[in-house]
Amino acid sequence: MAEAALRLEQAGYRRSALVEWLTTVDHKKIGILYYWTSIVYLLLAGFLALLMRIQLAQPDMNFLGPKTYNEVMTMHGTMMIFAVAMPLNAAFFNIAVPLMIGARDVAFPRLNAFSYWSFLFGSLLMWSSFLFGHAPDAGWFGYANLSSSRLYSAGPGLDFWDLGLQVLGISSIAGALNFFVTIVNMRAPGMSLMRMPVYVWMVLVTAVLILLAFPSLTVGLFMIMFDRYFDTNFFNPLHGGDPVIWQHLFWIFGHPEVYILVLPPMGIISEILPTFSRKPLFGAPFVIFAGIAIAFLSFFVWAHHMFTVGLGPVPNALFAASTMMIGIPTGVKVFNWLATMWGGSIDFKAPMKFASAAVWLLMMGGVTGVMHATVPLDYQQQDSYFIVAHFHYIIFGVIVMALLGATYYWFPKMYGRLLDERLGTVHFWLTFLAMNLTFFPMHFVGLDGMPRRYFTYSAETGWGTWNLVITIGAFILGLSQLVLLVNVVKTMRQPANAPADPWDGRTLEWTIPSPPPAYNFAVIPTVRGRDAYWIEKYGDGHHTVTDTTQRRHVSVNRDNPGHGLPAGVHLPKPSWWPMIVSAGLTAMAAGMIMHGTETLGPLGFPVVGIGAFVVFFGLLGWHFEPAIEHAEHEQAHVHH
Amino acid sequence: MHGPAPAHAQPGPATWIRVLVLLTIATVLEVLTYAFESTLGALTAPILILFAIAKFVLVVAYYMHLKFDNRILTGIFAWGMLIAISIFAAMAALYHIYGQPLLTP
Amino acid sequence: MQGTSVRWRLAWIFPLGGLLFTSGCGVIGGKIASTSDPAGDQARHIWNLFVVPVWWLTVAVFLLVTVWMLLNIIRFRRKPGDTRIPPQVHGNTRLEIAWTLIPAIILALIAIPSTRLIFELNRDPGQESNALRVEVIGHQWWWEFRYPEYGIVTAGDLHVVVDRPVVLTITSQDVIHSFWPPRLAGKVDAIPGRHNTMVFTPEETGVFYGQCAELCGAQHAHMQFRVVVETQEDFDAWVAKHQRPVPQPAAGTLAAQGKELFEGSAGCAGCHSVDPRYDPTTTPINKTLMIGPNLAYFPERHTLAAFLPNTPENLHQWIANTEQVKPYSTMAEKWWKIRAQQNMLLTDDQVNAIVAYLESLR
Amino acid sequence: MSQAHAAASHPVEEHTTTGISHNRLMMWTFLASDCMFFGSLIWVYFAYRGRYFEPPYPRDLLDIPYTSVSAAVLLLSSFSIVMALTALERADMKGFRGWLLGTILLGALFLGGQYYEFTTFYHEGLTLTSNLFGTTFFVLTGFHGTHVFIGIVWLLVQWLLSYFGKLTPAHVERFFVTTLYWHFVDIVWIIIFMLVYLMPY
Ligand code: HEA
Ligand code: HEA
Ligand code: HEC
Ligand code: CUA
Ligand SMILES: [Cu+2]
Repeated sequence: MAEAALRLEQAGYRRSALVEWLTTVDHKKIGILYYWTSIVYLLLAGFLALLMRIQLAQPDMNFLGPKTYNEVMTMHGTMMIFAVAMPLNAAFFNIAVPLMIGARDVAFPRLNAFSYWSFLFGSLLMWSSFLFGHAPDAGWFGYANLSSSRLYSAGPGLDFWDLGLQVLGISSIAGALNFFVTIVNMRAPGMSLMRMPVYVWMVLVTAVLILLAFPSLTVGLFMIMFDRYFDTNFFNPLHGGDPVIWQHLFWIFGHPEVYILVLPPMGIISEILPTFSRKPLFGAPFVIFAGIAIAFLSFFVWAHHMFTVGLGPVPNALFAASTMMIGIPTGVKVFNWLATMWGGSIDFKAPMKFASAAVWLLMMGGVTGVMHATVPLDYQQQDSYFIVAHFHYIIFGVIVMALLGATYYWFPKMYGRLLDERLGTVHFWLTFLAMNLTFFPMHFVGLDGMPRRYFTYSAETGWGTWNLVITIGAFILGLSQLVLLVNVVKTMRQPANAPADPWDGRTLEWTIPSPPPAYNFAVIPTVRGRDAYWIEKYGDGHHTVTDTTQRRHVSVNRDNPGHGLPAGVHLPKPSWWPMIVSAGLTAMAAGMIMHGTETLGPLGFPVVGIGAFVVFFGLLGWHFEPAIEHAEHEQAHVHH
Repeated sequence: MHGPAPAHAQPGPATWIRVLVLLTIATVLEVLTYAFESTLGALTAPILILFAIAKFVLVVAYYMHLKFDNRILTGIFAWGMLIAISIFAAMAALYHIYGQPLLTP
Repeated sequence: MQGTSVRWRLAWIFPLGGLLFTSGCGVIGGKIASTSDPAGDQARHIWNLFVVPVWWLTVAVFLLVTVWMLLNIIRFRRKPGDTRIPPQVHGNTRLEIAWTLIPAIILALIAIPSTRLIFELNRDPGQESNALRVEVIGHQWWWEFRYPEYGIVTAGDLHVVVDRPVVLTITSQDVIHSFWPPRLAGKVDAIPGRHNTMVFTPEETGVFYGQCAELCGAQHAHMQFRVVVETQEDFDAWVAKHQRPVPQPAAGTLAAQGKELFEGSAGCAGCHSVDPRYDPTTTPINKTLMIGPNLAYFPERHTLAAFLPNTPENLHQWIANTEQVKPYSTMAEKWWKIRAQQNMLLTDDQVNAIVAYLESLR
Repeated sequence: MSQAHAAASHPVEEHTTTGISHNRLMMWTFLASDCMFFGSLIWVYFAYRGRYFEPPYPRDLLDIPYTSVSAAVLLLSSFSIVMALTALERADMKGFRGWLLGTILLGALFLGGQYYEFTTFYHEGLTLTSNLFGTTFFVLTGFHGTHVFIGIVWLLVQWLLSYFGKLTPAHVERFFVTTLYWHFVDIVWIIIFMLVYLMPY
């Protein structure tokens, strides 16, 4: 805080804390904004899941109507993917990546803020659909022509979905560009690609996936928008349009998307396991190449979501083969992680519990993935609860678990405090047991023929028993998350006295204080190997010491206390423009939604126009505003 | 090979004009190919594609400086193109080789 | 401290043991929609492939990862105060290759029989075989079945012959649906503008449950059908019956009143036909016959409005209270609600008459 | 678009790992991503190619000589912008402004041509809704036109800035990045021209 105040003073600004958060371009703060926004959304979207679970607890329940159920289901899926899993990942990109590569910030700090605000506004736009009584209801992949024709989805629900996703997509692409450039261009001296921490690698790969996958979604969403607003024929069978085109566009995006979600958590696992096992990641180059292989393959498997569409036996067989191939690099990762633990000295602190459970759960969700890839089996499993089981095992089991692990792991770097270990243990066990209780029986009802997206079912189907179990599990799971909140509240009341390196870490973020000063590194470190910090502490592979007591005391990269910014450090200036441009963009989307309604229709295009105007002048303002303090000003201060 | 070459080590207007001439010739030939479609028959499509690729490469390599710039940039762009083209090819196969006929409205 | 860590170790065993136990104890099956209880060749082939090799290979992978993880947890847990740094093993290329190859082999063991089955399941027995050909058309939210060979059309119940292959040509009139009779076969999407085929041979007589498996709007969950698998004789009788017009109610009966209402002021005939016959040459699969399901011989169907048991009471409810029984359905939106607005809902007596009429269509 | 603008920050002595400026790296990465954008549009156009059940059909509408000229105009603009870049590198501000203005005018000419083409087609009965050709054609070429439009606005801003000393030879890297975008829009048209206009049915 002291540095921040100093920095502001130096820049000639005096701003309140609120203004500081609104205008921040500091990756650490943006990371925290991302983090809490997505955690709130996790609770909200989880709350929607609980509503669904009440409705499905027993046959013929009458809690949510069919339409409401579909809205709740669609918003649960859409928000969990786009407003929880993706931004929660982005939170840790921001919190950890610049620190791990020894950088003072990301390449484009204001663009980073723009990504956050677009995410916030885009997701709020989508959530607001509930307020207008028309939430999207065509499922998270909004299959055309149910989604693309006002005949089958009247009202603005799908417009909220379509345009909200466009805004979120822009946010993701901007973020991916930023992190791609940051990682390629801002590594500390000596950090060659093969010395980069595996997490950073996975973020890099993820950025590439986002950049190449999202445009396909953007195009598809535009087509749905044109069909809905201008009566085009993209998905209109009456003029020869083929709704299956949307499925291709969506899954060309959608399949890489699931790896966009899971690769960074895999990177997190690859950081946590070595740290708590006191061993380097086993076969790190293999793990990295496996990540790249998964990313590459993921572009050529999309039709495995479409096995029942009738593409023909040859395409089905080819896509099945390419899909199964993904199991091989994923297996490499799993086995390397197990081998990392093997022979280690494993300290099962909370992050480690979450990470090792995630490894096991990845296997659990992965093997059912291979079953879906077996086309004939998928004829039975597609769109059944077996699929729901598969992806919750991975999405909750790997992504959410690993990100919860990351929360415990990097909390010192966020707030300078360590979360309570005992509560962490309780949180882990409740979550782990409840998630299995919730999602495992879904395999049973799935094999017993229960289709997904059913708002109810009759007693004669015999699905009632397991559904009750699932519902009970879901409630326990939901309540377990409150333990985390309690833990955070409790911890935040304690002084921020976490050591710089609480876990005996291996990478650069542990060389600087917790929380790091505004400029991260007073002196940019020089990197001599993948486990850059570990090597400094305990020597490289050949001269390793055998006991932590023999640790070499490399001085923690402390800042020069009380003297403000270290000489020569330029910090980016806070800025309103990113938020203004995002607001303009969101206004354009909102105007488009209004255009589709009866009551606000005439206002629609004017609002779009105003939004475009704001975007244009916002960009101009952005352009003219100096990104950092003027050099002379800076100089004067430093020579003070 | 080229190393991190700064933007300055580039050829000047003479090269730009030469490239422009080549681009113009290619365009003229393209349109001619189109005009003689009936004579060329099945050759038309490959010829057209060839000319388009030639023009594409000229602009990218010279006007966009990829030839003189850091190889990383070529790699990035080539991967984007590669993925886009492979998906395009897969889609073409799905729709034109394996696709069953759609119903006529 | 010691206590916690022991508990930690043991606790792993409960979920794992529990999961293995439950999955081993036949918690699935014996239900009307269970895929583990096949009654048709396609479902049987699929289930067999699921059990051997997929399930057993999965168990192998499961055990490998689980046991290794448990060993890691138990053997290499750090003792309190242990400051030892274990040997810094960076990798082992031979092991890496091994665990690249082993999954590849496992996957090949799955892929080979799977690919064979893909082609087998997609084989059309050919025009000259004795296969029964039926057109399946999805509507929001009911299924229409046309028999072009016999020129008959029905809804809700698909009649097929035991041990005789059926070739279904599947499409949709509005949005995408998916046709899924779990005990007989997998699912095939019904897509407007496309036609898909499904081939299977039912192997047991009986009435089998089927449902829509692709989200198709509000009442997606209420889009069931039944597959009636019967002997050739029963099927022939069924066809013969449907090639005849429905019986006329005797004059003066309640049913006759119902007929008048049905064709007249109640406005049913605008959307429903009671003639089971149609002309396949003028109405190919993607041309609509009627907005609503064909009601010929309606009392013989198993479901009403694609989810309710077909009883006269439910029928009464349906006509009197369409909006409550199946909100958002076309009949509720385009008939019941409009009549409700105009205060033209049928009286109880009128509904009784119509029910009597429909019940007479046997 | 917006990202591209964001790239235009003030010149900073930046040290980068690869020696490539952040802006240049980002623009190339963005263009790689844009390949997928146009790739998707183009394959949808192709998947529907020939599935046109109602007139007007492309063969009755497309005017190849006309479009050849506008394709040449766009190619020419690529040349003029690279000349502008060279002028800027040589600190020849007059030449820079001239070539840049030329580029803007060529771009505008192209857009005007497209406007004329669209209205002609419209009068001959081709609309967004008339058939799949109308739908896919207008959307594909329209998105390209939008890219051109954004490019023109961007160039115009830079042209104006050059009069206020906000775009000087010191900003050559920033202008270079703009030219990348502009060339990309041109090469996309090379592909569209070949696939949509010239490719036989
Ligand atoms: C982030 C999440 C994520 C991840 C990582 C995966 C990973 C995989 N997924 Fe999953 N998937 C989803 C999220 C994810 N999926 C979602 C959300 C859906 C539903 C979308 C919707 O319809 O709404 C879905 C649906 C889905 C389908 C479509 C089903 C259908 O709708 O019909 C298929 C089909 O092939 C599939 C396959 C796979 C495979 C083969 C993997 C593989 O990558 C898994 C690889 C991992 C392993 C195999 C385990 C570890 C390996 C070993 C221990 C080695 C030894 C193992 C073997 C030899 C088997 N997935
Ligand atoms: C990140 C992704 C993610 C996550 C974490 C989850 C988490 C959960 N999901 Fe989700 N789910 C999806 C992604 C995800 N899901 C997707 C993509 C679909 C497909 C949608 C579609 O078909 O289109 C889906 C579909 C889906 C279905 C199928 C619906 C259907 O097909 O009809 C079900 C059914 O049980 C379900 C249940 C759950 C449950 C019980 C959880 C639990 O983990 C949730 C646990 C709960 C909490 C963590 C919240 C705690 C909250 C409180 C304690 C209350 C606080 C109160 C307030 C804030 C007011 N999900
Ligand atoms: C606007 C068109 C329309 C009108 C008018 C209409 N119906 Fe329907 N009807 C439908 C549709 C559509 C369905 C299928 C609804 C569903 O299952 O979602 C249906 C279903 C039914 C069913 C169940 C059929 C089955 O296969 O399960 C019966 C019985 C029925 N209607 C009777 C009537 C009667 C009696 C009237 C007049 C009093 C009537 N309908 C008027 C459209 C209509
Ligand atoms: Cu029809 Cu779901
Ligand atoms: Cu997938």
